[in-house]
Amino acid sequence: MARIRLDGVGFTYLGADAATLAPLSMDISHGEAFSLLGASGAGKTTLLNLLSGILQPTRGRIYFDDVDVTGLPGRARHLAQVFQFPVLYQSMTVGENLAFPLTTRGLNRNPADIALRVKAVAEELNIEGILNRGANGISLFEKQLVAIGRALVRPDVSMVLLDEPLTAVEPSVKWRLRQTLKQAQRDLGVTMVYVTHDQTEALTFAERVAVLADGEILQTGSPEDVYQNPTHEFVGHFLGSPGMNFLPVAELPETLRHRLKHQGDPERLGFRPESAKLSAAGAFDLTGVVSSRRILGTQQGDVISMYGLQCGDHSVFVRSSASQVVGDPVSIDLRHWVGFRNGIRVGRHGAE
Amino acid sequence: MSRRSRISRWVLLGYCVYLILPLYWLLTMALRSNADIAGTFELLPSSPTLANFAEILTNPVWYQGFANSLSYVVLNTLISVSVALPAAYVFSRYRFLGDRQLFFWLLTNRMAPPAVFLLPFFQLYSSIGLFDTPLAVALAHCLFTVPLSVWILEGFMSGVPTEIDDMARIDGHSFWFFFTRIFLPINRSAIGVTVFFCFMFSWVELLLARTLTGSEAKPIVVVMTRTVSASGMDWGVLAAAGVFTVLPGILVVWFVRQHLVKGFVLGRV
Amino acid sequence: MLRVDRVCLDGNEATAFDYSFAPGEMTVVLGGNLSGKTNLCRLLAGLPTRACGDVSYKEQPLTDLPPQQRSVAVVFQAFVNYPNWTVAQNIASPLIAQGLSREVQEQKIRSLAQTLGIGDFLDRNPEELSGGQQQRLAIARALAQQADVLVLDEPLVNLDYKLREALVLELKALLSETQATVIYTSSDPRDAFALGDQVLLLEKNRKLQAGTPLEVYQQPANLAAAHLMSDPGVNRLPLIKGDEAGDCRAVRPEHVRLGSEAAPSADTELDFEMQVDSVERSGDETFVHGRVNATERADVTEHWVVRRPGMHSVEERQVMTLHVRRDDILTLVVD
Amino acid sequence: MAQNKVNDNRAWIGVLPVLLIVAFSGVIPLMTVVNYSVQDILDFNTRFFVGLEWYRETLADPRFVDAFLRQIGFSAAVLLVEIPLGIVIARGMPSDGLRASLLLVLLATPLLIPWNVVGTIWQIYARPDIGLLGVTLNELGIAFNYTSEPLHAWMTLLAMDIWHWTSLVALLAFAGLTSVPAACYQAAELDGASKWQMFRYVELPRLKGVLVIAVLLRLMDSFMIYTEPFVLTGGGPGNTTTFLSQYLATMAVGQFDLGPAAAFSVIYFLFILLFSWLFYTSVMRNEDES
Repeated sequence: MARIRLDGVGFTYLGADAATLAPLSMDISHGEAFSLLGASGAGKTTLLNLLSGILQPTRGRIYFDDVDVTGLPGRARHLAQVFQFPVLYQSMTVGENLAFPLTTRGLNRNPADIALRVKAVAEELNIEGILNRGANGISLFEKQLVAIGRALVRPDVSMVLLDEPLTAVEPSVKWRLRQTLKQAQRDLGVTMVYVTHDQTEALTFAERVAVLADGEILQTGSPEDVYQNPTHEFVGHFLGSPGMNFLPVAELPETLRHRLKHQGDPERLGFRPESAKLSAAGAFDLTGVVSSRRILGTQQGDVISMYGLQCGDHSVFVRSSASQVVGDPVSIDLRHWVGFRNGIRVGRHGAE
Repeated sequence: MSRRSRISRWVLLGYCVYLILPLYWLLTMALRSNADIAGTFELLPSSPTLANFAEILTNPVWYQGFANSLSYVVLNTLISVSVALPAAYVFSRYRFLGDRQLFFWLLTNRMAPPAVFLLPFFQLYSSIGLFDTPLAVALAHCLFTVPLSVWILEGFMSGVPTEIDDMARIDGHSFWFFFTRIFLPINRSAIGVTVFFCFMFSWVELLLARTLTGSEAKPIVVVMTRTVSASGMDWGVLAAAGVFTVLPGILVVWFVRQHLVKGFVLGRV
Repeated sequence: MLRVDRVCLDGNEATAFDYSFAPGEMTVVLGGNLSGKTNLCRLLAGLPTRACGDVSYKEQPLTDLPPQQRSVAVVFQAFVNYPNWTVAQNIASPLIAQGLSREVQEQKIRSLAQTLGIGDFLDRNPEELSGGQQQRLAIARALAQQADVLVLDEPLVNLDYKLREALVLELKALLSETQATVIYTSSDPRDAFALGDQVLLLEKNRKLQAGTPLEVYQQPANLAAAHLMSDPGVNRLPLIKGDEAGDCRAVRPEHVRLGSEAAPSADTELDFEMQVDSVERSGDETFVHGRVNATERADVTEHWVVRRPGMHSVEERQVMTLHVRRDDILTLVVD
Repeated sequence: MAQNKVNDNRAWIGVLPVLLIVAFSGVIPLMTVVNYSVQDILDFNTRFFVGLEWYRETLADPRFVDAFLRQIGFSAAVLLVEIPLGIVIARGMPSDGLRASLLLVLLATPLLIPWNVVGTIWQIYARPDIGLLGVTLNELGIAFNYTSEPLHAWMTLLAMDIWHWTSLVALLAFAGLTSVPAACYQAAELDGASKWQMFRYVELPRLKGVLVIAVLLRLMDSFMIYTEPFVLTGGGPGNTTTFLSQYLATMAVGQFDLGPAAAFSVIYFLFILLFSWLFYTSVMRNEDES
């Protein structure tokens, strides 16, 4: 399993004026579960193709365990990839599909080794029951498991790239495939890069998440860090449903503004719907008026709602078990917030 | 796309040369007078003349032949496509009693050897007084081009989601408005490919065209075979006529080239 | 008032049901795959479908009318637009069918395109637009028809995660202004809460239950109805003395509290032991998957999912205590 | 054809025009042929029912059997060369750009040349006295003359058919290859598959459907070939290159004995029916599979 290092790697399509991928440096350590999160069009696929060798970077170098692989084609980088839709050799059985990567590259392994290896991977992904079924006659869920198996069967695989692998799987069983994949990654200690636009998949799978937007990596950090302490307003907005609220400091009440002066003197304040406490008008200095109410369900017997509030001419969302009606004046106490100045984090307060 | 291995690239190049040589030779023959051809063997025509081409364009036997050929090809294509459109729409949208059997029966007609129909066509068309007219040849060719058109159009049409038909109904459009203003324009590339395949069959066919025409509607293909059997073959003129018959094909192919490949697969020819 | 009588969504009498859609309000039809949602939409619109039954609007029967003569507009799950027409022509399509004058059409197209944020794409054709914009176009066309009934068949399911969230809010504002009776089908209970004045639960072409989102959430008629209103579905509890055989007891994933959370177990709560299998985190919520063994028989284990707001770091492969409030436990009929 | 389609027998209205045209130009003539094949027709109003006599006679006719065997030999040779050659050519074809369009036009051109003109082109090209091929071969010391040597006639016929129809196979195979998703190539590449394995396991399974169509099309079209041999060799030298269609044409139009010609036509048609049934079931099965 390799350590992946990107040194100022950038890419611009021929004739395109803006860079598809701005030069970036990134480190994925040996055997790490890493995920790449970004909306469609953020440049995820370009970065994926640079790692897999389909595209050559227009700037910067790529190192696998300190070996410069920038010029090498995919096949020479000993990596494997799992695609959005299961890619199998239709004319082979499941077992043959799993064994195939071991029979190529002139590695004349003896059949016993191959069978052993295939059995081990099949057990890890609990698909040993369908080994001699035709690759065409199994469910979509099983097909993707076989594709993952094929990526893991080679002992010398440097890294496994996963390109939104759950797209074709029905929603109800997605969590089971995620669990199997995470288990296999931990047991086999394979370096894995999981590319997706879905935050649940990114935050669940990875020890470290890189958030990508407009061809730039805005932040790389642990799931808690990236969610609780976003370094960019975009990261705060992109993660969470609904995303982080933002209020300009200038419109906040004097008392709050004074305190913020020496907490990084932010220009805008970001806080999550669940990090604000809603109560009757006057209780706290930040005030607003209820503009919408959406019930989420009940918690400990009380009805939980997502309130839309109008603070000046800005709208924010606050999650609360209070029962208010549209038009009620309310006040908000911020238990946890992050301060931003032109989009970059300058301060934060309160630990969740 | 496919890994274009070296060998296949060389074979492709070789085949292109193999394709071009006879056509090149046809052209050189067309540029040389008959006496010149009989005289010396030349790789490159030393004294090329356009006499043969002029002969084709002036001699009524020749250009009348072309006119006749084009008339029945156009007639056939019009009939085939206009008849095949409703049928293909119905095959792609509805399941009805005997639809698969009908589709198979149509296919067998496409595959029927023309020679089998020489005899009956000859009698059929003379009995209804259509012998020696372009319509006779056009209708005879319909036996082969209509099934082909239905097959290709159905292939393309089943690629258009049925929700579009539903949407038009919900918007309040009549079937006719939907069919002419929405459905046909969406399938215009399919119609283009179908015209190519109809043209391809009707323009090249000789047997039926010869049997069903006398002197009046004699197509170019027949005119060419007639001169072959005459004494003292005039190779130059024949080659020039040959060049003229190749040109329409190239034109048609150029117009439908993007959709051609798609047509082959969907058309399943 | 839009009514359906003796409707059988898969064509067989056994599943027939009646339902009247609250006029001028939005009804969310909630059901999983193959529950008959799409067949219901096609029946209301008059499109060919296996479903049968009588449809009437303000006591006028629509059953035998073709779609052209019903004032019903539809937005399909796939983004269906006429590829050979421009965005403007697509929106104008129902107006053309209604024979409105050019000026009226122009004016309506512009205002609808503006409200749906596709104002500056009017002369493009649909394929050039993004998925979200193509669906906005389909919605604009449906609104242009100004029909009495507006049907949206899982319109956002093919969209990107963040886009779906934004469009649900937009749709809520947009659809609350129209007087039309709106029917919105979905398989996600969040849509029921976000959009539904009323909720109709469907499963295998049968009507399970109907009512306001909160009613159906708090008093599910049976196990299937309970499952539909939670994503992931409810956790089953082992039976205790005094329950009839047919009953079953269950608790919603969001009503189970993790032992690791501050408050100790109160006497109003029951405790359970869970063997944690895996933990899923989406940032604002954490899902803990595991196996809970029934107190009576040690060998019978139920697969449970615990859904907690916020980020919780839970170690996998550990045993964890869970607390459930007695009044959160649902006693359900299993039919 | 497999789609969420609606059951509605009123759909027959759409199919009626096709039915009329094809029935008029197909069924009626076919019925007359079958009718003639079971009668002995002296003149228009004196005819006797002779049952299957003409069939027995045709099947026993040595010239029919010879023509039939020649036809099988020709079709087999055509398939053996054109199918593999077509695939190799398809694998060499670029997928887009101007070069691809020009190549497409060049490859499609022979398919659009009237069949007799193909015969004429090869006649001019292969004649020992004025043909480029003929003269070159003779220069090389081979006494090449397709008008007198049966073997040379056969070789030229085969060369002509390859020239005329291989691009159909190539275009079909090319269409099949374009349906292979890029991800399949990438996956095989990363698995370290060799060139042969790449063809065998990635391309061939997807080509299967299209190749069945190519094989059956070439088989049927070569089985009913008439014009090109008629123009090039006229069935000669002697009748070494007289194929089924030509034999039938001479019988039907030339000697005007209707009965045997009709019987011959029906036998010929039954063969084609068999091949097209194979074609139809394979395409439908292939479609339901995908």
